Amino acid sequence: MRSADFVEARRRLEAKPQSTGDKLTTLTEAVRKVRDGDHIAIGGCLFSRSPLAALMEVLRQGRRGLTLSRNLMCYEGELFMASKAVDGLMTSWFDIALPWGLSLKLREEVEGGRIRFEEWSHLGLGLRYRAGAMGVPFLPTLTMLGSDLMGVTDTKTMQCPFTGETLCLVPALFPEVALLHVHRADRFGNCQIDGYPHMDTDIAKAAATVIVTAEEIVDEEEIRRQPDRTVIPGLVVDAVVEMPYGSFPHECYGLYEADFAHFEAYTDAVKARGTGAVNDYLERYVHGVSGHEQYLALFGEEALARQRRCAEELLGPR
Amino acid sequence: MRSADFVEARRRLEAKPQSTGDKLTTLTEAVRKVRDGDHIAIGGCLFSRSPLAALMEVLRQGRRGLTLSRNLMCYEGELFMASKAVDGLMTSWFDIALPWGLSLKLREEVEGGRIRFEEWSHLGLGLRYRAGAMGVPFLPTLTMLGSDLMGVTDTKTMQCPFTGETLCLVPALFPEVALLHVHRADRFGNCQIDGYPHMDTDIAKAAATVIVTAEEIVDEEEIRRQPDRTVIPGLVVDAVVEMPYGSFPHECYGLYEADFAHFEAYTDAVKARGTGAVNDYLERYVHGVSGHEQYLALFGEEALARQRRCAEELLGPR
Amino acid sequence: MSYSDTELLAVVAARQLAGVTSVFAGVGVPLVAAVLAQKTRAPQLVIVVEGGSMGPRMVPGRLPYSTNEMRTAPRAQMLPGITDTFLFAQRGFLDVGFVGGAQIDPYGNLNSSVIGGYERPKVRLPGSGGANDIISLCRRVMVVTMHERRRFVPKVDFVTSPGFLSGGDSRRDAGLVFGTVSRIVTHLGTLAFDPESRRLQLESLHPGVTVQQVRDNTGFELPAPEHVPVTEPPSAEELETLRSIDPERNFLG
Amino acid sequence: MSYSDTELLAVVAARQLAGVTSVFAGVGVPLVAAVLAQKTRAPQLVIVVEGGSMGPRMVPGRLPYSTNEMRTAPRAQMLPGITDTFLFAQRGFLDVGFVGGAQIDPYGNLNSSVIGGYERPKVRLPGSGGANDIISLCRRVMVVTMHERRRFVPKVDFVTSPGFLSGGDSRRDAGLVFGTVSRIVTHLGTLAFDPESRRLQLESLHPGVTVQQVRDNTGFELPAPEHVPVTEPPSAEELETLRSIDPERNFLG
Repeated sequence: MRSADFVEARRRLEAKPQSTGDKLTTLTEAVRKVRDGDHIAIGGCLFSRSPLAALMEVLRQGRRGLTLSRNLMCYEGELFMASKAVDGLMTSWFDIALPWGLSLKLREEVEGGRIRFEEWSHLGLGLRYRAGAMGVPFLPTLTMLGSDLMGVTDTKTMQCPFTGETLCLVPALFPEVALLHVHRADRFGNCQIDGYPHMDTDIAKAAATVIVTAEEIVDEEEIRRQPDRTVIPGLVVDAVVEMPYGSFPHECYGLYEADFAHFEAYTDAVKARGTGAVNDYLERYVHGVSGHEQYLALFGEEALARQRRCAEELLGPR
Repeated sequence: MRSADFVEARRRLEAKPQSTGDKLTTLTEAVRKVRDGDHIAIGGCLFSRSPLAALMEVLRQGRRGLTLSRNLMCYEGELFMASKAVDGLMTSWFDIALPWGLSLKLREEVEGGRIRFEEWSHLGLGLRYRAGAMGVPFLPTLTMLGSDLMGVTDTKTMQCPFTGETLCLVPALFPEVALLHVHRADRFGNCQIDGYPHMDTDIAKAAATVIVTAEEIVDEEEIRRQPDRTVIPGLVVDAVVEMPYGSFPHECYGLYEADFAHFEAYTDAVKARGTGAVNDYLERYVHGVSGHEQYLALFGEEALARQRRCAEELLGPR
Repeated sequence: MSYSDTELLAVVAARQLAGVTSVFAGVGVPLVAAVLAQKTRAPQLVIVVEGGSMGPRMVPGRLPYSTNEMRTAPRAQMLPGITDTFLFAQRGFLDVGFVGGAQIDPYGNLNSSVIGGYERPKVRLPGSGGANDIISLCRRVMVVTMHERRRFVPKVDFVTSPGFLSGGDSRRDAGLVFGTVSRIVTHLGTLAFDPESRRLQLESLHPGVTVQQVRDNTGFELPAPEHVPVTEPPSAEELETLRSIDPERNFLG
Repeated sequence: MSYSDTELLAVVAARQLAGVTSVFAGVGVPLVAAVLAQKTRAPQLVIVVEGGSMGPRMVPGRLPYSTNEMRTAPRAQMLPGITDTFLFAQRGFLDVGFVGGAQIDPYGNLNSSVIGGYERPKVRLPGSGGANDIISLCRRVMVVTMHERRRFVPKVDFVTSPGFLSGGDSRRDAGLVFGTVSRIVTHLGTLAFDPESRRLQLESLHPGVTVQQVRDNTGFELPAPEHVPVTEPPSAEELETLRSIDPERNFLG
């Protein structure tokens, strides 16, 4: 869909059967809603609350021609490139983090001209999701003005009709699919998130189809006991799946810290053997397992317990 | 200040000494920050979480030439008109609520041409605060289009440069003062609200000066224990005051229900004796008391306890 | 079982919500109708109130007086801010909206601002509240109102909430690309819009009401089909349920 | 007490925060400097991290690797969403921003996107992240960076984050009405901008560094005043505090 086309985006929502009923399903079923060629917006940020279980299922189901957008993209982007599942990436930053150096896989693909890489500023992309969430074609901002990012993105400048100042207009983004991981949800899709909200609520409202994995599915009465903790209403959600450790080895605020040793081993392998190591990782962690339970078994109970302890040390007991 | 002038609005913030230190003060001192002629944006909505204690102190201090904005304005607006403290009202709706009929005081003033009354749609005014909070001159929307509200407000229409559709642009509102009442705050002004957020966070960020009353001032460690409950950061706040029952007889979510019998008595008096009854109310509840403690004594311990019980019956214990 | 005009209006409005996923309702008869619908034909219905409540379970006997108070919140699923609540409508998530107004014209335009001129009105009314936003942004909007001649006027003094404006494509031309006003539900019958001219015409009559009676209570010409369908009268179950929702008759009059 | 280049850089950057109310800092040396400032000259300093953390108390030895993780949150005062965090900067609440980049030019423009062309670059770098937003929106921005000739180039390959663009009023003319780049802090000295031309010039030297040494490490002409002030060397207290913040030297190298 053309970006900024808020009319078409709303027509899509209206054409979809809307449900306020039970949306609890399996990961396999939920991820079947993703189609070849879709634009998938990924919740969380970098290695925090990434919907890794769902993303790996997308790879397992062999989708092709996808576009991924995410404000800070971590190595899940490498897995999608190595799987030849993506044509385009839209982000403000791609890497694991400072200590792990540049992404060799990203360099290989972009420098080789094998992928569309669209760079926005962090806020610029955030405002694209927000405009989508608001159902408007654009939002005005001062960010990105004057930079070369203006020339490589679908932004426009305008003279403000009230003040005469120059403004950057960022077009709304309406992803086909939002993949999100949250702390808890009920079977109707009402979601609560602890700690960092990141951009999940905007992404959910902007997307045509919303797939949520949750650390825990709770009784609806538990959600209704603290409605002021709900950040995404069931009305917006299409499928919800219980998926404990659904972000692992990325972090889930308050529950488990990211497994930095795992990042280290992964990047060491890439440094030692080149980007073929990304394919080895895919073989082991995505295609070598039948699903999330086997995947977690590769890390082992002890690693999960250790990362829980790290979170508790840092933020106190939940 | 000219609406939509985001540059001037930001310069004002920058010119103000910003503090991350202790802002705890008395109601009298806090309200001294309000100047004659200021535009005051009022937090809460209708009879929910209204900063009544602070508003009454504004009247006690004898301010003049004010403009008040609030999305749904309750009888506090009548008190300001009867005090001749306001020149203008900006709102989407003015009344107590269905059972209590039209506001006679509002009718008298508007029909007599004695006050500027500017009507926006509910969302239209909400987006004005939000544009202010975002530091942009306007936000685009479809609301208000086609209606006669367009002709009596400072909106503009534009053709969307991305889609060609017609959009309504609502100009940012940058009030001189925000008056807010919240559930808890620390002495640095970090605020947490339970239940309905209303528009308080947007109003706080849009205003040049932010005055907060809180049901309870808590230790900063209590705020830091649940940072994901904080909705207004201390950076934004200029003064914070402990003010239990600071909304009474309006409600404070989860703590005390609005005193409907009091509304009834007030409107009965106006119906029986005309708008002079508003002045009588002012004499008794605003000028007849030295401050909030004496004010609450007029209602009595029993009424406060009763309204607490009503809230607990409705929403369960806190 | 006999019933009052308000009860009839609430029952007929509630029936409109069969199969509906969400309704954006103001307090009074619209909210009572929404709660009735939840307890009868629309158990799946999510009630949304502009004060910022999604999916609350209203407590019978403690219905809210306003759209922004604790009584609107019990066991809600979410309490979004007010602006965000309307933005759910703008994005297209909200299915049906219920609105009203002091005046309504043949194109469904509503006035809740002023009788007379805007600057020095004869009567200053409370104002739009969320009505303008609901009618501009929800997928389908129904006007729920008592049917009185002073209310159904040839031209509203002020268009607070746009229906079809001057008819034809004028609503779309003003930029209102979403939503539509689908029906006017009154205590005498229902009115709908001609698909071309977008002028109101009689759609159905409530039991015992005549076309003439409707016309007598309408301040503009109201075309009617030759055979006007008649509404099923409120059932005993509907009325009992309705009365249990508002036992003190704060809103049922 | 001897110290490394990174330690010197962190200490000098920290000193810039005396009297500052809030600093928008990325991970690595900028964040270490901000924590050092809090523990020395700026106890009032609120650290803001783009992942959505305001006022956290970093845990020594468990500094974050990214701007978006639990380690960035301990005992924060607020955890706003990412977009809202940047909007605090756009509205004008955030005082100082710390940024860096792979390339910097005489006008303070930064590149963290590509070496070579944008479409088929020689090196694809990670990208802007929040740097573009911070430099566009905070009140005052300082670039904190190691001083290397390959970094200080006559023209950046891509303007990821705008400094003074082509100098003079060009930043303002592009619509960037707020904020300014006030200074470049490196491990050799500090650079500031000529108030008219907005070109970089040497402002101060760190102990033992010569003007020639700075020029040797700068890929463009760098004017210097006749007498260049010399930085006070890091004190034992500064160094001890700094080392206690990052005892494993994850970021101090």
